[in-house]
Amino acid sequence: MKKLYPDAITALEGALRNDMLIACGGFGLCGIPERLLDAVRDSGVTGLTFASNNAGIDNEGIGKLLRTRQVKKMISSYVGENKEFERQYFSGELEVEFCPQGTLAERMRAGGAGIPGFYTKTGVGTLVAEGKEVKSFNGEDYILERGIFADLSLVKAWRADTTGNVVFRKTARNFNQPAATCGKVCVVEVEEIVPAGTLDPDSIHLHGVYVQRMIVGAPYDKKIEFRTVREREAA
Amino acid sequence: MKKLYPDAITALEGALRNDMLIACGGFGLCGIPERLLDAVRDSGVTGLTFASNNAGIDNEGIGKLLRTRQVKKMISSYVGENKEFERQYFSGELEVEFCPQGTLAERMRAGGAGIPGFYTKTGVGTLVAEGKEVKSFNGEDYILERGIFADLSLVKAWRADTTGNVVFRKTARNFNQPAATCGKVCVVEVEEIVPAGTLDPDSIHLHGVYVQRMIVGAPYDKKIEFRTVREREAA
Amino acid sequence: MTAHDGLTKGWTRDQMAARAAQELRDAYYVNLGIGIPTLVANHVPEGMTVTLQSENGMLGIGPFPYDDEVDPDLINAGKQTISELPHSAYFDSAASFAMIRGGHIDLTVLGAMEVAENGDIANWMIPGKMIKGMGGAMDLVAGVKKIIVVMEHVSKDGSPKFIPACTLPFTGRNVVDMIITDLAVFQRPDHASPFRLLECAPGVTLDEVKAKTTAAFVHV
Amino acid sequence: MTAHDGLTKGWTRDQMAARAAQELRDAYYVNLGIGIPTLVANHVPEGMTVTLQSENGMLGIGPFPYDDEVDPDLINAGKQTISELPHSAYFDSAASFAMIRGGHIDLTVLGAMEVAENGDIANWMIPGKMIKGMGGAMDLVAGVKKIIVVMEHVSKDGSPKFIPACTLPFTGRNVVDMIITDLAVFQRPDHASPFRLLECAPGVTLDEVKAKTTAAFVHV
Repeated sequence: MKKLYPDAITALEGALRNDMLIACGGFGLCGIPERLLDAVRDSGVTGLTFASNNAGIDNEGIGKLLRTRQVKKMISSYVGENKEFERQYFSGELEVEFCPQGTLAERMRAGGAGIPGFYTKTGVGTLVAEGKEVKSFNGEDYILERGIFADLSLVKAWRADTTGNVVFRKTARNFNQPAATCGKVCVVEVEEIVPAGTLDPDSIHLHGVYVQRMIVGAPYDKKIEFRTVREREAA
Repeated sequence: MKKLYPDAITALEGALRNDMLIACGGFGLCGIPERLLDAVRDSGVTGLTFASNNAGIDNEGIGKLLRTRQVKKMISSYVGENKEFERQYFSGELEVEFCPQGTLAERMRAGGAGIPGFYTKTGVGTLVAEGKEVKSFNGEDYILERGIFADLSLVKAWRADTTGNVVFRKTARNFNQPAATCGKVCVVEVEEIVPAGTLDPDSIHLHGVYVQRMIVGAPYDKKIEFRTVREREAA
Repeated sequence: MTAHDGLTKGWTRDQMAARAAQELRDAYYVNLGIGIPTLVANHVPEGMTVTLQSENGMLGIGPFPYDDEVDPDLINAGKQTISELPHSAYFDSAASFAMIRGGHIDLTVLGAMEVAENGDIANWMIPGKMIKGMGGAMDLVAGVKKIIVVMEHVSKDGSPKFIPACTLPFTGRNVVDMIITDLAVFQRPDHASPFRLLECAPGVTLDEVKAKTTAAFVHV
Repeated sequence: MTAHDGLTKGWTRDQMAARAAQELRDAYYVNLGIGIPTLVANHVPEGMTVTLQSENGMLGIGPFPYDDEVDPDLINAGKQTISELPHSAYFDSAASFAMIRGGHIDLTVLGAMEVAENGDIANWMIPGKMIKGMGGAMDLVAGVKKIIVVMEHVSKDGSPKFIPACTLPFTGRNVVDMIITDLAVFQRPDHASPFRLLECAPGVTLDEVKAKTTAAFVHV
């Protein structure tokens, strides 16, 4: 059982093809699989659909793949702060399926859990409900949302053991956990690989059963979208 | 914000009433909320429905409440190893809704997550599917299962901080996490309370938002259903 | 110096946030939207424990970090760097919205473009303009127990924002419980009742509120 | 001494488990049922890494513990005490069945009362007798990628168990991929194909298998 690959390009070998659906972790620029997205860009595959909360910003994250016109469609909850996205969206080059953030996370989790559909109150009576089945439970309306079954999951994590047990760090966990579970193949980039037995068995966020391939992507130059600080009080 | 109560009876004050639905953690005798179940028994409430994977064994766990005839109905996946259960079941005193183990866990999780219904392949074409809606997704049949919305959750955990962040230990986690999320009120008994800041913030299994009341139930005399061991090789 | 010096009337942004903070209760779990709602965190009454949820996966949001403590892995839903508190804890996005959708968050404070007299809210999309997406707003208004909208009473062109029916695409239908503007506070006890004018900001009269509101509301 | 000494024929329970173990592949995640299936763990081929899942919330099941290591918080789905391995990890029941239902477990080995020629399986209930419940069996047969049934070829009264159609209540419909009995092995490449007799146990003839099987199956 060898899950560790030497680099992102090798780890994605045989896992990429045109017009595929990729589930991608990250919230804004926090916890995005940078190395893997770079390798997807370098592979030249096109017509991609991304299920990802955001679309990156100009030239960061999925934004890099927008610039190279490799993305056909985004399934996202928030796509602001991205000029190239805006241009392609208005010119009709890029399709967008807006999905409420919690519904998107649950759709990924559902896909990973073998649940093709679930009912939610989120979006009832809004544009999001258009074309979706409505069902009443205890007198209240809910809409049917579909599980996302992706061809590939791209995930950024903090540490993993050699068997693929993974832990995330702080709010960089976000969509990485549910995205990891819903792909036929899940590739994870981590900051550090540790021997089996190092991580606390009660504290694994993503279990080895979900992880087919891993790379160490360090060192990371983690970008910050909005750096907000407070002043230290004078002593 | 005071979540810690001096004992189980106090912690359940105002939370018990006849004919209520209780979601209860535990798998077999592993990770069952012993102190809270004792207090429910002592309270004398009757007509209870329990959503719980098992029904305890004779005079252990929910088995204690069967003996006192406080239970009207079990929603469970496995109820073996319990003579009194068998007697009440055959005499028609006790109603049982058999629910596949994974469906039961997911129904609790769904209830906690505000999802009134989800589709699963589990049980399609079996007795479990009787009376349930069937829907086809990509040419395959799935049945509609309902979220469990309980009046009360009874949970056994290992440690909690004073704000209600909870961790479980090994396989004693089982149904305790999903059961905790689906009750209007969740009461947790733990082996130890620690100050806020003690537990690793990346490794909380059940977050304070779900926990309304806690007690320390230690010391525990944890029972084992089947003690299986191996011989140590001679040196 | 106060804002009610006779020259200005109504509430400032910070005063609106302070008014919203009066709705907090001890042990509440609260999600605050971007903008004025974020300011509510500065007005948590003394001695009250309120835990802030960030939908990107955190309970127990701390203040902005000191410059040397900034951590790119630690941001709020507005993508701003934040800090940790002793009881803070992290989780994934599916778990986060399980809390929200499941009704475990007591209160959310959100901005809005429009609120209708029946409690509908529109705050995510202006047709013809760039659509950024609803983020977590639709989940929040569908799942949180109490929904407070904090917004200017009228838009920049002076047109009312509390109106008979939303003209913009909905974020949620019949979900708003309370509206706090720079001029007044409206509340309703349940989703079958009309909004009632609860109070006017200092220096603001009922007539002025009526003049700037096209929504029907009850008042004494 | 072997079991094929001319006095006995067919496979022992342990040999059936060993035969099932031949279906393991490196890096497989596997769930083993109670009884004979549990014995499969003793026959994992040398040099192969197979991770055992226990549906009560564990990946990486270790052997029974030494007497002084028994831990009431560490049991398998059969409620037996077990031990931990270096890569073991725990999770809750909802997460456990998300793995199972979601198709992330490669293989499960289960016992059965009956298997039908179309892949239906019955293994949880005999009407009129005490019903203990299906536990996780329905979830396993619905979700795991490959389903192997290990069972005696005939029941105690000599009646076939691999039959045209199940007479007992179903655990799953059209789900079984392979059947290993004490007499023979049957397999099918997909759920639209009939079962094919793959091999007979030593000393067992095709005629004997035919005589003890009422299900239709393909053979050379």
